[in-house]
Amino acid sequence: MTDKLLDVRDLAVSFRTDRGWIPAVDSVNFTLGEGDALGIVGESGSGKSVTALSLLRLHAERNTRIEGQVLWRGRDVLKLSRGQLQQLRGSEIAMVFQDPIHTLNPVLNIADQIGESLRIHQGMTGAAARRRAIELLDTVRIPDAARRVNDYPHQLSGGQRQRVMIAIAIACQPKLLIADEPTTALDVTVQAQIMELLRQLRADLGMSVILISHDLGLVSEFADRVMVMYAGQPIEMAPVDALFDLPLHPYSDGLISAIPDLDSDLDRLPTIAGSIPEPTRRPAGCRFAPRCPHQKADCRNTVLPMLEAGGGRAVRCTLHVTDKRAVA
Amino acid sequence: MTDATHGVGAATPGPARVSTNSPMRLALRRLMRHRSFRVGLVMLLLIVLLAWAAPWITNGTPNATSVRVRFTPPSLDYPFGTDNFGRDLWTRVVYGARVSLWIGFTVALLSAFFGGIIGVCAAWFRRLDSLLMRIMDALMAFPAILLAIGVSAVLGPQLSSVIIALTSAYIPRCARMVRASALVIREQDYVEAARISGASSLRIILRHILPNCLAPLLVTLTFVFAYAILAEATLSFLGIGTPPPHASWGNIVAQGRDFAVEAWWIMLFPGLAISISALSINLMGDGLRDVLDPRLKIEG
Amino acid sequence: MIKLILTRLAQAVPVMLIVAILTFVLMKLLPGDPAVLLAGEGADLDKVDALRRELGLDRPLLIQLGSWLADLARFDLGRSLFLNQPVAEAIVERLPVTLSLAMVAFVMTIPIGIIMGMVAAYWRDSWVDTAVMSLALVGVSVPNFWLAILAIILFSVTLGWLPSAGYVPIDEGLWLWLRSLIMPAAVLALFQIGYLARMTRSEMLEVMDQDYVRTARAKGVSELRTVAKHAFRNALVSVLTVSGYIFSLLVGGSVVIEQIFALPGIGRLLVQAIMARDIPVVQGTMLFLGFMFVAINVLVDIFYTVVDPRVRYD
Amino acid sequence: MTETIVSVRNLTRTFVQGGAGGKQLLKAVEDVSFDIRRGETLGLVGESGSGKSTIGKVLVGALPPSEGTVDLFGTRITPQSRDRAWKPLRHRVQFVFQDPHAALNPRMRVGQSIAEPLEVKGGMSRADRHARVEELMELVGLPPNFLDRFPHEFSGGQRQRIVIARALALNPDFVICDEAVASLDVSMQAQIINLLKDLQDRMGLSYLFIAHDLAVVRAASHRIAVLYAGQVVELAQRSDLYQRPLHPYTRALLDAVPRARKRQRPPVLGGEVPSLLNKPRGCNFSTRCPLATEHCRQVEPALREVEGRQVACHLV
Repeated sequence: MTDKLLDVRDLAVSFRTDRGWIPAVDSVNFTLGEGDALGIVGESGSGKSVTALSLLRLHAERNTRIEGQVLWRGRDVLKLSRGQLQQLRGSEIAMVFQDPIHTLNPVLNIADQIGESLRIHQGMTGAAARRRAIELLDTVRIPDAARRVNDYPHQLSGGQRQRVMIAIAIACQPKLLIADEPTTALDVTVQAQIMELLRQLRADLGMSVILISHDLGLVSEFADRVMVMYAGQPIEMAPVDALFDLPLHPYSDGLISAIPDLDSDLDRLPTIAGSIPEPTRRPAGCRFAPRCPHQKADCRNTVLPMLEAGGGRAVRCTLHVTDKRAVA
Repeated sequence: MTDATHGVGAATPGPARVSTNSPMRLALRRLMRHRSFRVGLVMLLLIVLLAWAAPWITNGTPNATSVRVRFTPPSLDYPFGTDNFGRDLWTRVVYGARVSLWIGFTVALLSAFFGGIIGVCAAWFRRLDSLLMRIMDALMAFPAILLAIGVSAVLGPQLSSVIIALTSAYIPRCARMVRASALVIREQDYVEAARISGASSLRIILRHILPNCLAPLLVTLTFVFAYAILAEATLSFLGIGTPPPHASWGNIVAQGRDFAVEAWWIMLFPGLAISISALSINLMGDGLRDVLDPRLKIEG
Repeated sequence: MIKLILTRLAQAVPVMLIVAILTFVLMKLLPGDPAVLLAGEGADLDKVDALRRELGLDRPLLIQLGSWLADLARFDLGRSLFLNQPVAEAIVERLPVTLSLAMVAFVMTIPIGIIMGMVAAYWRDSWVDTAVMSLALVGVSVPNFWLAILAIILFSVTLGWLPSAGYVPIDEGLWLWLRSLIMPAAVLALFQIGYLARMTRSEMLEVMDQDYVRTARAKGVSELRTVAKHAFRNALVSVLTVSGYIFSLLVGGSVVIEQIFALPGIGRLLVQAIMARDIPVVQGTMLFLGFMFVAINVLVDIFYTVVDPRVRYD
Repeated sequence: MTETIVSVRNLTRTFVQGGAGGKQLLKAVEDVSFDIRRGETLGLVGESGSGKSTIGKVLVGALPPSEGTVDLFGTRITPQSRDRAWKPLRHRVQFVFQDPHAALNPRMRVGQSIAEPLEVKGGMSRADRHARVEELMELVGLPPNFLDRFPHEFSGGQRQRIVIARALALNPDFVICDEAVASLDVSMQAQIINLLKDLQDRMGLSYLFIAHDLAVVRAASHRIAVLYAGQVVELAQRSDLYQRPLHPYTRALLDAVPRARKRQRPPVLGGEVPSLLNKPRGCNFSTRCPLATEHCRQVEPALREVEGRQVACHLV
């Protein structure tokens, strides 16, 4: 790995509710190099989206507490002033969200919404930003860009809206693109189109990508490394192929086998018993212990760090790890 | 049960107990934590308490005149002073609370009741919808106070006509609110499920639509309560509301208006009473809306 | 879009008809026989009967309604029983006063209400929010007739800055006109300012929770611009809808305010007519106001169509 | 061969689109036919706008058909059928919704929700109903003492179990599952699919399993119909369909599913589903089909029997 672009250390996020602070995510550590593609996978409540939004401090500030460090090229994003943060957002780090129906402003036209970041970050004039917006629409393959640029979001299909969202994100050629469930609201064939587009843009622009998804298959087709999250913590980090060859954490294992297979006629699917614990009722030790088929006596009360597992892998479980060393 | 238990451990059987976490209870608990709701509630309770205790804390005769003590400024004997007939204003304002709160509350309740029925019917029986809603539109075309003035003029100055006038002004507002909620609820899957099971319209309305409309209706009702107190006072002030000699805050102000400079206390205290009551109920309404239905938009 | 506007206009017709019928029925229920009232106390029965025939009150109700509606179509609202002039004329004479009052109040309400709401939303949950919203709450809780009297005592009697009553037409000088209206309009506006501020705030808070506001932030748009452009443009649609409604409320509220400040407007006309049981005037005034409100609603709807691209292009 | 319990023939469902402006007819479902046998699961797979949910709604009586007929247990439903025709069918056909959160009345205890169909049908004492509800809770794998709780106290997977319990209350023969696992997490999905299969084995249920996820449909169904723009393009046994898809759309759909360690990345299907208001003249898929010929663009292919399955394509 070359230079560290992003280095997240002990990130923890909690939200204020009317019953006090509730922890959403903790003990998140990972790094990202230039040109890397990292996938973050987890089920609902795993904290994957919370993690993603924290990288740019996009949670409502009033009722969010973020601890730890998010080092972007050495500078801690969590300590930046508002102005510095705004300079970073959209220019160096950009984001694509789920559900393009709600992520585009319904009363502004496409030209305005794409052009805005160009005007802010690159000081473009209205006319220049508009010309660039048309080019960007071309780049994300929206036909008839010169005309569509005047459209409003509701005039576009779901797939097209997500393309516009991507155009907005890549407008300033960011170094890092964070894509949070970018295709979840879309049909399978459109999903394939969008992922293909992201793949090409990543190659063309040389940007790093963090792809967040609940779909392990989707992530595995796109990312080099995968971080699996469960109940607010990363529990396994591994290169994609290695993860599928031998998942080290029982949860990763269960998750992979629970995905219905497209290639065989199974009559009963393997399952993980029980359900994900609520953030307020997470077990003290290993959070997966109550559902784990391999649980041992001390699992429920031992708090484990991520353990070094060789081959660039780390796991929060002792099952397959002999030499118990925490990741540095 | 003080702390709330959310979610249930999956297949592990829980303790054999009846759940106490009904949505209503949860809402109530959150309500009690809501600052402005608590403040409003305490204020209103205090006013209600005073009104209830009127015979014991006042001289008990709001209409007793006494020429000797006309225009007495506030003093220990007469905390709010006396008016041009020498009537004790403290007594009149406290008894006035009975009239104002009673009218306001009755109006709110009746409007919510009839508005609720009309709203649910319009939402469920689609054929009635456009007729009912055009009538409501026509009534809504008039600002509430104007409609109330018109109806009140027709019915003459009596307590009941004030109630009818204000109720007819607020029914359309409640109806619109309930209809909007009911239209959303009727599209919910649980209504579809009931229909698939062959449930009758009446059953669906009573068991599914109405209970789920209650929250927005309650919020609306609270605001109508506050508006109605203001509107009753306005009508009484204009001389087409609560008829004298009933002490109503509005007509005490009207009466004090002519002596506003020399005997400012006559109009000051009832006006404050109106403001404080409306304020406390509005505070409660804000709390209810925040907890029950934050997206609700109230039309005044 | 033109089609949509025409549809809205067409929908307004039945509402207006219902308003007209409602007004008619209401007035028929009014106690007191106009003929008796007009003939005066102790007039003999023949004279009353003659008057009744003259006024057409002996005909069946439906016929009366029909002829009333027919008159309406010719803008004929009948004659006042006491003012010795046609009702329409009486209304037109007083209309400028009421409209002036409502307009001045409206011009105060809209910017102040919106700015208060936005300020509170921007500094949500801070002391600024609490302060601004407390003011707004007081605005919607204090009865305006009471406030009017307090204002007169303070500004007219004690300080002597503003006239306590009366209306000066605009052609006698813009300043004099404004001076005669500023206090009544401010008192009238207070409730609506509070209402609009509360509504703008909750609308803004709702919009600021939307995903597209997060998108704007993720683009690096400054907080102020996010609120002023992305959030406010969306909130504006509902705020505008409410504005028309607020104008109606201001006209309605002028009934009370005109009474206190002795402004010779429609509201005062109405209250006096009610007191005197001048049925044609009550009927005519209510109807006129009703039509005006329906018209305002239609205008708002059409405006809404123009402002919201989601409606505009469909 | 077991008896056929559901038989759909030439089902068409149109909707009127647009209000004051020009009214347009939208054909959500066009000329669809299929059978379902006792104890069988028919999967209905398609993307948004394929008409799959509309078919489910017609089969449960929430929407009347515009054209064509539906035979359920020998009762024929036609476009002219009134609500009354459904009366004897109500307890035999039930429905499981996509979003278990919206499918349960938040103000009713789950026990009441499950008991509702029993109450509506009547003829059962309160005690019997209670016993039946407990039995149903157990059947779907929930502790019976949970029945006094409210929906918000359950997780998504548990709520879906409750919805299933309610659907089974009247001992139906046929259950329509409309995206029943789509809103659930992977681990919950597998649990619910297994539950549905267990119930099928035990009670001899037939399912219409509507979903957009091909892998889920494969796991849940015996036979599968692929829908595109309101029409069936291919209907086959599951192993046939997945191992050797014949219709180019089926193939594209399978290729588009992301999965781990795919050997090579198949070409991505371009374009989007045509507007149902403005369908192409020939084959609906011709605008996106990599193999489309001029013939395809001009002439609509009929659904025909090929190698023991049905396909609507000129090219097979």
